[in-house]
Amino acid sequence: MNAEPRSAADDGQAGLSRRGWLGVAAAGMAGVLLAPGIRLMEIAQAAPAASPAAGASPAVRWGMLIDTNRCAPGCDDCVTACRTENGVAAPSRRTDPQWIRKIEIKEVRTGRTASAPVMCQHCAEPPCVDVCPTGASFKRADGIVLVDRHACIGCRYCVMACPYKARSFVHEELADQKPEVPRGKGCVEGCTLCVHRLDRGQTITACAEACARAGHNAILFGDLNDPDSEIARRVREVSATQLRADLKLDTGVRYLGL
Amino acid sequence: MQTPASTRNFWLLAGLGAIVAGAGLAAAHTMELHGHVITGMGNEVVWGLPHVFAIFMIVAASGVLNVASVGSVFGQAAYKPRARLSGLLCLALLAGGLMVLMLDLGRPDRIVVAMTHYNLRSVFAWNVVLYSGMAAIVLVYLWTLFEPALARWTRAAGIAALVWRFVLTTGTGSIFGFLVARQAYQSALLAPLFILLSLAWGLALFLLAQAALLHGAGRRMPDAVRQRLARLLGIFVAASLYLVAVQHMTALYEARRGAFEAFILFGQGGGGRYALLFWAGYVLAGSLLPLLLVFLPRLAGERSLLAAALLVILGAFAWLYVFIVGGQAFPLEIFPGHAVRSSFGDGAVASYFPSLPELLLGVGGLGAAFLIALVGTRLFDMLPRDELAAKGQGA
Amino acid sequence: MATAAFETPKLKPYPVIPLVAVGAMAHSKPFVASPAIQGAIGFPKELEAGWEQRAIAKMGELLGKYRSLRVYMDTCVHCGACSDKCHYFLGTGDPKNMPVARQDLMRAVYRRYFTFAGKYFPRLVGAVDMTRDVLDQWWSYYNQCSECRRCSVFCPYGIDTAEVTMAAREIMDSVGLGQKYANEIIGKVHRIGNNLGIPEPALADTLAGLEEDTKEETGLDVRFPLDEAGAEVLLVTPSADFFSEPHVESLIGYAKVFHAAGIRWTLSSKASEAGNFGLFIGNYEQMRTISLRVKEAAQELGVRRIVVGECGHAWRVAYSFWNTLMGPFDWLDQRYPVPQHICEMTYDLIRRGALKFDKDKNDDRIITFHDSCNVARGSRMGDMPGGQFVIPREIIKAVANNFHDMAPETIHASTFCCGGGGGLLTDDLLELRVKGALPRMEALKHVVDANGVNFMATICAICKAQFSKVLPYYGFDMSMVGGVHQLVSRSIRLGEPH
Amino acid sequence: MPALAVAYAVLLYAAAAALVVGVALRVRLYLRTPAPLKIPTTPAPTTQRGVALLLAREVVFFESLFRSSKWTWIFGWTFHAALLLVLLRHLRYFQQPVWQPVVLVQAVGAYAGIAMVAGLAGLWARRWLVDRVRYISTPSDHLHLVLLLAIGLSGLAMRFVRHTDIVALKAFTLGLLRLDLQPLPADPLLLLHLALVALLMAIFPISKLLHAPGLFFSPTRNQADNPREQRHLTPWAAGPGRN
Amino acid sequence: AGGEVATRTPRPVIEPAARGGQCVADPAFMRRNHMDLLRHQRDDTVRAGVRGGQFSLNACIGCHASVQTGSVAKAETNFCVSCHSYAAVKIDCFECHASTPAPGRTAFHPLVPAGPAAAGALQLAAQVRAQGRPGESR
Ligand code: HEC
Ligand code: HEC
Ligand code: HEC
Ligand code: HEM
Ligand code: HEM
Ligand code: SF4
Ligand code: SF4
Ligand code: SF4
Ligand code: SF4
Ligand code: SF4
Ligand code: SF4
Repeated sequence: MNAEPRSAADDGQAGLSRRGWLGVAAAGMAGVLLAPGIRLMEIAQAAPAASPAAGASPAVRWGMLIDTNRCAPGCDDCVTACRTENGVAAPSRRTDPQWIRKIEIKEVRTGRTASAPVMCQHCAEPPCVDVCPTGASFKRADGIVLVDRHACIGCRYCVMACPYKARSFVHEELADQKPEVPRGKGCVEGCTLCVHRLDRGQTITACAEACARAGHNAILFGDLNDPDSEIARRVREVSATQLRADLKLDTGVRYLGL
Repeated sequence: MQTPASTRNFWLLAGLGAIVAGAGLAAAHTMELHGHVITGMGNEVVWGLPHVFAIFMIVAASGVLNVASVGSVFGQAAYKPRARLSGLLCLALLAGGLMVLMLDLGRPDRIVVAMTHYNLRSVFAWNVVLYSGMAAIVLVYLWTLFEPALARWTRAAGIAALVWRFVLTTGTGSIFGFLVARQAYQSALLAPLFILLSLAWGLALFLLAQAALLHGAGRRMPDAVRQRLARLLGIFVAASLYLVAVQHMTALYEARRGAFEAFILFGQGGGGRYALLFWAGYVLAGSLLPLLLVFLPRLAGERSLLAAALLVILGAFAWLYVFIVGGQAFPLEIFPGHAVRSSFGDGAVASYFPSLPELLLGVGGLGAAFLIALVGTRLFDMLPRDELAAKGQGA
Repeated sequence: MATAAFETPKLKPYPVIPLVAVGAMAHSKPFVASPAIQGAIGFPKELEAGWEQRAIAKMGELLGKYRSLRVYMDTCVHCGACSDKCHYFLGTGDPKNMPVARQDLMRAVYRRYFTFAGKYFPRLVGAVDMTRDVLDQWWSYYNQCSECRRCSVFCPYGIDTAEVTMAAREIMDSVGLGQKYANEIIGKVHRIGNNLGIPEPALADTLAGLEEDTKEETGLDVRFPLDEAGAEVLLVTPSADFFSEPHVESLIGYAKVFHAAGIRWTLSSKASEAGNFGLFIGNYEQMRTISLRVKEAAQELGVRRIVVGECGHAWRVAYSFWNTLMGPFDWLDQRYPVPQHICEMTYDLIRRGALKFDKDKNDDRIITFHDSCNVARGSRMGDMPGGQFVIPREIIKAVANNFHDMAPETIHASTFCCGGGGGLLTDDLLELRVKGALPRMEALKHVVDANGVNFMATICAICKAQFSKVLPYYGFDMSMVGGVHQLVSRSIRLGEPH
Repeated sequence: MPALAVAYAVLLYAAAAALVVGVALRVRLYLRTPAPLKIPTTPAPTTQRGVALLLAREVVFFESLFRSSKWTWIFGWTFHAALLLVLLRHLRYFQQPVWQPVVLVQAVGAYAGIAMVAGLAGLWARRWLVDRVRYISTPSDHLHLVLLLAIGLSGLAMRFVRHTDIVALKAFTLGLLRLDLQPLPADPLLLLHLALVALLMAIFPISKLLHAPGLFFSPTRNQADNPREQRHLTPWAAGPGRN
Repeated sequence: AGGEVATRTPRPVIEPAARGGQCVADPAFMRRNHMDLLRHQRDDTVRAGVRGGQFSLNACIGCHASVQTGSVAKAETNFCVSCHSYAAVKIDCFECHASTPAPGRTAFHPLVPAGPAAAGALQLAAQVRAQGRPGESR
């Protein structure tokens, strides 16, 4: 009953380099807790070699370009799609989380109106990450800013720090989460750029997909780092703006026509 | 000597403190059980009444230690006999404040995560280091006060505490100062302002605690000492009022922040209650009235000093409420020059009504601090002994 | 040997726990009682072959008779909490004067003969055989304990080294090794009625002299009655009060209080001694017999109350043990505590307004109060715990204007022994007495310097005698010490109608 | 049934018997030994209720120790409080279903283990560092601390480094209680832990660990200060007819 | 606690994995170390985006979900709970994580197609793992 498969643990160290992400935070934990299991685990991870997602790549920077000229007033397909994808219920209360919201704006001077979805801007210099005491807010190698909800203590400092109101706090117990998108009470959450899709090898977010399906094509998703990608090309060609550009956060979500 | 009467009073007060602190714990438990829906906080005002209490206690903790510093570092004889009490109050307030902060977390069960995972870039994480460091330094400081063999280290420990205290209050101020996104906060003046406020609040609390303690022992503060402390309180209150004024003036000059200042100071665009609280609560009741009580010779006396101290503390709560809640209620400006509308409250002033659990939690923190201070004074010799000190110097 | 030259310790500005100085006091031993002294009180006359077995047998007997000894032998965890609490350790640095080490002298033997671990793994638990060498150490160090019980206050289990010391002295007496000073005194009590050996005529003479002196001072007939049948109160007081300075000043004080309150009282020539050295040598029978004299005297004189004078261990025996040893007291007036301390009586009178004082008569004195250990930790006054601390101080405050307590960690239950209690008040142990007084002297020095204190009041005959002797060693004036009723005596208003 | 399980079952039964019988005999001895005189260390409570309160304070807060030595108190109290939590946490191996309080204590239990070891380490350091305590320490004093440290460290190692099969272990311990022998996981740390625990139980009644019951029988602490109000009499010391 | 075998000595009923086959590691090892494995996998996934590792929680659920409740944590007898209530271990995983496998799609492997074929594919995968992958030297 106690024959542990230690022999298997002795070969294969393939996974080691992937642990590069282990930051200050994880290092503390890793030391004591993982000792016996680690090597075995490396093999385990190495095993399904065919996996398309060998982890987030620093070569990539995911981003979105939102064309307010194309975004239809009154349409909120992207918002609905996000909810469906991530199992977020439609907000019925002031306290309910909203990962993405539709904003109607009117220029005070000219009276010109426009509308656009606003979600986490996946800043390259994210204030939410800077302020997070436990390091639960973090930026992945591929530029996606996430909350590690196993480490989030629910202090809401990141909510204070985010200039875009992109973060919500889960104020009550949830049920029927989607297996892909665990969420729960007491933690802060926000748009994940549909990270589960990306890691699975898909290259479009639910919101962008829905917008395209509706024929608006207002949301263009892609790799900002890849000079050949459409998003990179368009960001180069048209002068896309960043929200609150004065803060110099180098957002991953850009806007056209503001 | 512990007489049956003092023992009875001790247990009565301890019971009271325990009930209040217990109510706070119960409130926190309910909050954890139901989630933060049962509080007034939401996704706009994410820090509410608990933070007002917590930050008050933490800032005052740093200020209350001033009395000890003046005695140990600057060698002022009148303050030396008060150093122990001042250290104890500092620890108690720190503990009370941290209790409230911790229990308000969305996941208080993950306290171990908070203690083992540090993001060194986070001001909040620095503060965790600052608070624990503060507690450690004050403990060492108290130790040198109680152990005659260590008396020669008192000054060194006192200086360390003094320096640490300034850093700590700067850190607390910076929690807000670093919030670049918010018009209410981003300001270099916050750090010095918090330091001045801490001196005033801390001294006010110290005066009240000392009065209670001496009253319990049937003694009085010598008049000379009282007059000095009164003057000091006045100076601190006046100086912080001045810096608050400067902070708002500079903000008024900045075009971007004009709207916010109009909101918070003059109640424009729905900021009415914050403006009222600011002027009536902080400026009038929390600053001008205490100044009168302290400086008008006609009013001089123990009672008016204590009344002034009490008012300063009320003013502190008013100011913090305006600062913390008012600052968040004002909408974020994501699209400058645009009128904005959305399902998520964009462009609208956020509403916030504190709920009972929040209030209980905050008061519970005060209760815990009270309990710690009470038990501390019972277990250790904390009473300021002016006669002994005075005689000791003469001899 | 006993009076060999030694160095008086230096007074330090604050208490410092000395480093362990092994064997520093190994030479300190009291004189051994002569066979005559031993025989007179029924102990074996001297050490004889086979004493080891007899000692162990006695230890076994005591273990069965005293739960304290039994439990204390097992319970100590060697935590060391008591290690810096004994004044003899603080004054000498000899580690065997740490209470735990003192107990261990007996515990080592106990383990060897009475426990499984000690029988089979003696080295592991530090168990030793009962040998001459061990006995010598007992002799030395069980005569360096004043049975003050300070250690028991601080021990987490309340282990009272005094109980162990008493048992050890009892065992030593039972094999013929007795202490001259204590055992000689016990003999005198049985023979003459008091510790000093003052015969009845001398006593009567002294009291008559005192009446004259007092008349001279006050112009009033303050009485010092002896053996007056039908008196309401029998006062039992240490015999030192009849002869020694400053003790006698307190005796005058008692007389004035009785006079002012109009209480008929008497002394007894049969029980002209409150002290009971049976306590010090841990011998139950001696303690009981000595106590019973008081009962007999009281019943013969037909008094209705018994009041005990200023004496520490006498009050402990009276308060804590008399009821067991010679009770029940149904033949005495139940409206008063039985027995009653003179301070309780005076305090009660003060509270009832029966006494008046001119407080300023004591204005030349800045007073502090030394809690005597047997009163502080072995008894009580009044009806609430801690009354023994409150009542004497309240009396002082009622009769004088200047009072300052010594540092809190050196008074009340934590009070330091004067250094001469427990049957050690003998000149063959002078070095020990001087060094053992160090902690009290340091505390005194502090209030002398800070508050100008010039008088230390106390309510124990041994304390008074010890301090008179030891104060000069530390550069203080010997007349700084005195009784509480000495202060009462100074300021009480007499001759007013009541 | 595997020899290992049998051996450990025998060991644990024997140790438990030694503990229970040994302590019971000692307590009986204490109970039967009279306390002839009233010797509470005053000031002491004057009523039996007060005494109960005093003892409770001694047991819960180590009040006397607090008064005498702050360092020893910090380490000693930490150790004992943590030990209590650890033992409470261990109750889960002995009951099914598990009491709710025991479930609640699980979360702190592991940290209590760390605190317990830290407290023991402090106590041991004191035995080396403070000259007075070094002087009074016997080998057995050191060994007690080492034994408890070893138990604590082997437990912590199981918790944090090399896990054991807790479900199987629980079946084993429940089996012991029900005289229904179950297999025992053969993890070296667990076997060490259990062997040391057995040793601890066996030496309890013949060592200074008797301080735990001893406190309750200490006359200076468990007597009320009322000799004047109530005549205190015990068999041999009582009046005439004494032996 | 209802989830135990009613013999003289209570033991937990551990529901066998509905899909059969073998666990991702030796059960004796899993019994002792699954928490560390999960914790490590969790950090890999969340922080580094490594998915499809062997010790994915979703994979556990996929195999161990009860046939009756479809969950690993709904009833006392369900897999995770059966042990944890016996050992008095509280886990909060299922406050956030669904305790049931994703409908129509297993989370086990992204390439596993949705639908009834999933089960078969899982079996296959398990076998492959058990026997070692062809071409890999062991
Ligand atoms: C391919 C399906 C499969 C997957 C995926 C799987 N298991 Fe298992 N697991 C099994 C089977 C089948 C058994 C029963 C083997 C046995 O009892 O010999 C088992 C046994 C176990 C046991 C031991 C139960 C006992 O009987 O004591 C544990 C614990 C366990 N699994 C945990 C996990 C965890 C945690 C994961 C996720 C990392 C996981 N399993 C993933 C199929 C799976
Ligand atoms: C407050 C919410 C929350 C709690 C509680 C929580 N998780 Fe997670 N967990 C998440 C989120 C969010 C992810 C990220 C999912 C993603 O990125 O696809 C995640 C991912 C994971 C993953 C990687 C995804 C997978 O299926 O393998 C594992 C493993 C995991 N969690 C294990 C646990 C364990 C074990 C516990 C309990 C001790 C736990 N989690 C508790 C929110 C939570
Ligand atoms: C064979 C019984 C068994 C099964 C089945 C089992 N566990 Fe556990 N698990 C345990 C035990 C026992 C512990 C506690 C170990 C300890 O206390 O040191 C534990 C601990 C844990 C922990 C760590 C908890 C903590 O607070 O440290 C996690 C997370 C966990 N299990 C997750 C799971 C999940 C998820 C499943 C279901 C897929 C599962 N376990 C199934 C026996 C089991
Ligand atoms: C009623 C329960 C108990 C009480 C009140 C109690 C109290 C104390 C106290 C006051 C001390 C002295 C201070 C110290 O050194 O820590 C002590 C020491 C000690 N206790 Fe306990 N205890 C209890 C139960 C136990 C138990 C159950 C154990 C072991 C299983 C234990 C083990 C120890 C040890 C080993 C020491 C000695 C520490 C040293 O060597 O310094 N105690 N105890
Ligand atoms: C028969 C009795 C005992 C059994 C079966 C037992 C078993 C165990 C087990 C299995 C663990 C590992 C816990 C985990 O991995 O979560 C453990 C831990 C531990 N044990 Fe024991 N133990 C026993 C008695 C004791 C005793 C008497 C002590 C203390 C004197 C003790 C002290 C510890 C400590 C400190 C830990 C680590 C902290 C913790 O997990 O709580 N154990 N024990
Ligand atoms: S789906 Fe497209 S068009 Fe519709 S709101 Fe979203 S971005 Fe605009
Ligand atoms: S938009 Fe807000 S939440 Fe998102 S990365 Fe930027 S600061 Fe963080
Ligand atoms: S709420 Fe969570 S993610 Fe946000 S700052 Fe606090 S710990 Fe970090
Ligand atoms: S990227 Fe995904 S998570 Fe983010 S808003 Fe769009 S659908 Fe929602
Ligand atoms: S009773 Fe007094 S003299 Fe004796 S050991 Fe204890 S403290 Fe020292
Ligand atoms: S304090 Fe008590 S238990 Fe500790 S060493 Fe001294 S006598 Fe022993």
